Amino acid sequence: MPDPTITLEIFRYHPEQNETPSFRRYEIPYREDWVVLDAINYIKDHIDGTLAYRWSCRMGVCGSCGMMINGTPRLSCAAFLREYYPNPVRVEPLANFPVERDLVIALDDFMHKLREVNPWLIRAHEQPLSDGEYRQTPDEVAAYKQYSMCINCMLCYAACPVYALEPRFLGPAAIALAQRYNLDSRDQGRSQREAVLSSEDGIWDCTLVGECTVACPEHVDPAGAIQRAKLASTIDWYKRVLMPWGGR
Amino acid sequence: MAGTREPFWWSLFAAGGAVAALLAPVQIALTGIVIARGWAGQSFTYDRALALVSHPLSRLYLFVLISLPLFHWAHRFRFTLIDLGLKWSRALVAGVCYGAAVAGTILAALVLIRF
Amino acid sequence: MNEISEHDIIVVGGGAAGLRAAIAAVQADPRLDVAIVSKVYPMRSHTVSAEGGAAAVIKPNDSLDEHINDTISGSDWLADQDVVEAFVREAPHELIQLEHWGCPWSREPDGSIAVRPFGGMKIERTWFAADKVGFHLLHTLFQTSLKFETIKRYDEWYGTKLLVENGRCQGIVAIELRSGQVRLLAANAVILCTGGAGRIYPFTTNGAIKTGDGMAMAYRAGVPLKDMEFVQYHPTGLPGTGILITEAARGEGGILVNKDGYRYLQDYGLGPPEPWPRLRAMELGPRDKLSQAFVHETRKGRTFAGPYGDYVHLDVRHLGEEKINTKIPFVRELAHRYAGIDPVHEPIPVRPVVHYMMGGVHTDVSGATPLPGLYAAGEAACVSINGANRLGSNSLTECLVFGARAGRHAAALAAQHPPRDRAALAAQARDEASRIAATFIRKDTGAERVAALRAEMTRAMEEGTGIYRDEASLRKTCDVLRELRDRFPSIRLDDRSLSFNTELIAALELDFMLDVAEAVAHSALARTESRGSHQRTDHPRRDDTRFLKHTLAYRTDAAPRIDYLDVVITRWPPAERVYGR
Amino acid sequence: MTGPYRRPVPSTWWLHNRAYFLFMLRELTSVFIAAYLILLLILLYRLNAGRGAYESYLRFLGAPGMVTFHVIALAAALFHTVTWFNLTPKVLVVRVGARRVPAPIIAGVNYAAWIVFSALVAWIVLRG
Repeated sequence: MPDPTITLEIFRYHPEQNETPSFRRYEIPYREDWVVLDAINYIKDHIDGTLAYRWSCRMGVCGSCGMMINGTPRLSCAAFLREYYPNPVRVEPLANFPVERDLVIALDDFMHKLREVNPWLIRAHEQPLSDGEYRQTPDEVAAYKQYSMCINCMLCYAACPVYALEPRFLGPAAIALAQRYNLDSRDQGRSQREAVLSSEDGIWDCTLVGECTVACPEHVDPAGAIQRAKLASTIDWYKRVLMPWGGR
Repeated sequence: MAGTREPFWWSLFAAGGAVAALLAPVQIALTGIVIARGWAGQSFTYDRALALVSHPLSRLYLFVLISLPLFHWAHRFRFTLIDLGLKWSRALVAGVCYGAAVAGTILAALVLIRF
Repeated sequence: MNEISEHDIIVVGGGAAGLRAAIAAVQADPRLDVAIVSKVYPMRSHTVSAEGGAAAVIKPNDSLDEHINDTISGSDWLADQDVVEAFVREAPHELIQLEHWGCPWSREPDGSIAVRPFGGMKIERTWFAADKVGFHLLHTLFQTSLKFETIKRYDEWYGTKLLVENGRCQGIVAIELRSGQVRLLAANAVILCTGGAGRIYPFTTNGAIKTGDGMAMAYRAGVPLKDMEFVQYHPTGLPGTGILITEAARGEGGILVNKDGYRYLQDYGLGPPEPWPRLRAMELGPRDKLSQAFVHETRKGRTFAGPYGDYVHLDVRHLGEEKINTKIPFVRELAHRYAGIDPVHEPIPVRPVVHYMMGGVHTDVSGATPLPGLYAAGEAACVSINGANRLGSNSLTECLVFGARAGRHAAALAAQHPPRDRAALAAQARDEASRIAATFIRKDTGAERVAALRAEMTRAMEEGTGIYRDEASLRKTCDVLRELRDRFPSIRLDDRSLSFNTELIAALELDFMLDVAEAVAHSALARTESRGSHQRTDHPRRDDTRFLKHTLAYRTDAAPRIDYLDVVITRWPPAERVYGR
Repeated sequence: MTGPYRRPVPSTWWLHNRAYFLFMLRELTSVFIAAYLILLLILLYRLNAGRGAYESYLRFLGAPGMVTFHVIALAAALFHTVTWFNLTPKVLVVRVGARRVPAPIIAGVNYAAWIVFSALVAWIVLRG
């Protein structure tokens, strides 16, 4: 019996050579313990050195290797061929991003938005290091820990139709990260982040499709983060309107 | 600035969604199916209905039931139109949708106040 | 070469050491303009994969001397003791700094920092954030770095060459991946924070990006690589993938058993076995000893045989689901996804795997290399605190302490710098651009493939420079590496385009790795003793009279030239490494 | 050199993926609920206008087309109820110490309230 094989249909686009993308089929050996990334590495090493894609840790934490696999945003290092075999696997760059080349997407937009939300601890008064750590109980850590797990893999943006339609939308990961700091008991910068979160392309654009949360490999639940941000913003808004003298 | 009013619309949307989720099924089943098909017997004759609706608490209930879910509709419909590609005037889309909900709310108030 | 980008300091590499260096530099002197040049977006750097923790003295039952002691004996007395002292002293400060920047360290019920035990340490002092410590540390640093507007980033720019002019390092040449253009980046000081080179081996916990670029660039610029023969095998990697199962699994109480269910470490001077982990004993012995014990166990036929080589069992079942979920959730996730087992109910198959290079670019305690203007920090550097064997959880702290030091010293140097000779730098950069074009892009001859040469290199490294080495195996590896070096110019790329040419980058990485691999093999060949992670079966004893020294490998056109440098011994004279008792 | 390639988003994007389609259905339930509320408002108006107006409107509501509409609207409303309750835990995060109250419990409280309210409304309206 011949060794089993599997077919990968891979999105190809080269800015120097193509106006539009095309798909190229590769037939490669099938191994039960291979992930899609292994298959792509096999193609790169043995069949076609021109295929461009990003990868590094191949253990689901560096966030480099996100791709659309049969239409679903996945980390290619965590998507096993056996989930698809014997059917062909269709591999495309993450949806909703401009394609640099082949499976490589342009990240500039996210990198800009990441900075926009002031993703660092903001304090009114810095305690000197010699005074030791800021105290934070395990309960207080648990309050934001989930939102700190984002690996910036961009699967949530690829899953988000709001971002597809309105690229200015701040998007799931950036908002979740803002919430991560907002909910951190050591942080005092919520009002600074509010301006960005509540801006025209901030949290209010989200229609809670919820697919970001489904796509997230780290269980961050960006959809939940955005809804919580909306609720918090709304409570603030009513406080301001109904009690303008209340200050903050 | 429109952005700053979003929390207001969202709060009405959220309240309307909750009211609709809790009450719309039973209301539709009652007035749209049970009563309309005449399965309710004598419980919803003109006299009984008038008596029931005239109670101030009933009217308050009906006002909330009609108004808030209209804002819920307005909010969702506004974004659905944008999702379907109506991007040319986001402000206008919002104005028409919320405007309709405001109009519905005023009509409801006018009708209910006269009982 | 139409444009020169000029900065005061260029940091090459955006992992923990690079980000810490950049922040330290701009904090030391806010007028400075600092650039981070990284071949990947900083949050993809391999720091992200570190799992178990970062060591620093914070608890009242601990002391600086204990941490120094553990580090020096762990190093098999090859660490410079003045450097270790500086490291241990500054470590708590750096980890508290990370805490102040938002790192979600795990806590005690009273809100103070929690610590866990780690291998080779007498007192528990490993700070942790569950078992994704490197990830949290990296993202905290990266996000904090965004706050500083004077830090400019060149994301996905691949450094190919250091520019040395008038005896000073004055910048780098780098390829912008997006456009494929070769660019000149000039600076008064360059800090190499490019990480290790685990990818010279076939079976490694290291990500694809760990190709020793910075080590090789410094080596080519005449800077020696120090102690390269010391390559750390982590005792617990998943067979096949080499995915790391953190030492924290043992720190929390996991045990290692052979196929008979026997805790074999007691046979190798690490016992006696006790039901619960004892510090500096059994499963909490140092990584070199544990990896070596595995090899002996295999020779006795007491390990399991699997499709990806022999393995033993790491058993954490007795910790219970609750503890596994709170302390080592990532271990559970990885074992489930990549080994198909749930550690709550089944033991995890593990085997030793290449994990860390103790060696690196030779620097002093400030991170300065012998080349003025050039600094190095993190795994790319050898300062040296790790000696012949690094203790688990010292490396993340090392990135912070020496990243910060290198950043501060580079800032001081960059602030008072004579004018640069732009024309000379531009000429060098043009030459580099032509070299890359001529060797890879505008060449249609040759039949060697990058992947094939790389596979031969990694196989030779595994066969000759594994956990146990001898002269014959090392000589053979040196010969293979030389042959590969000769064949390298015959590489022919499928991809001759510019934009995002990852095959070109892979070829350049291989070029660098061959240099690093040669330094490892020749350093190992020359050291005819056994110490820490360097175990020569033909020279099984430690030899302090001849080899209480650092190896320095200098690049030549032929084999590397090997030289030695005395180890700095202050208060801790060499002694026997004792574990288990 | 053509630069980065931008893939077009067709206006039928929501038909290409089951999750997006269900999302669109969820959003459109609000149209049915709103339409029903308008019919209800008219019912109240006719009730206010007098017996004749009211009874003729009831006959109008009893027509097969209107009943069909209400059956569809009921299905839409139920879909809205289910999706709304299941999403509530995303907005309302209740913590007891380090633990978050599990989503099924928060959703479950909603369903319990829904049963109570529905029964109460039905009882008030139909008890006569």
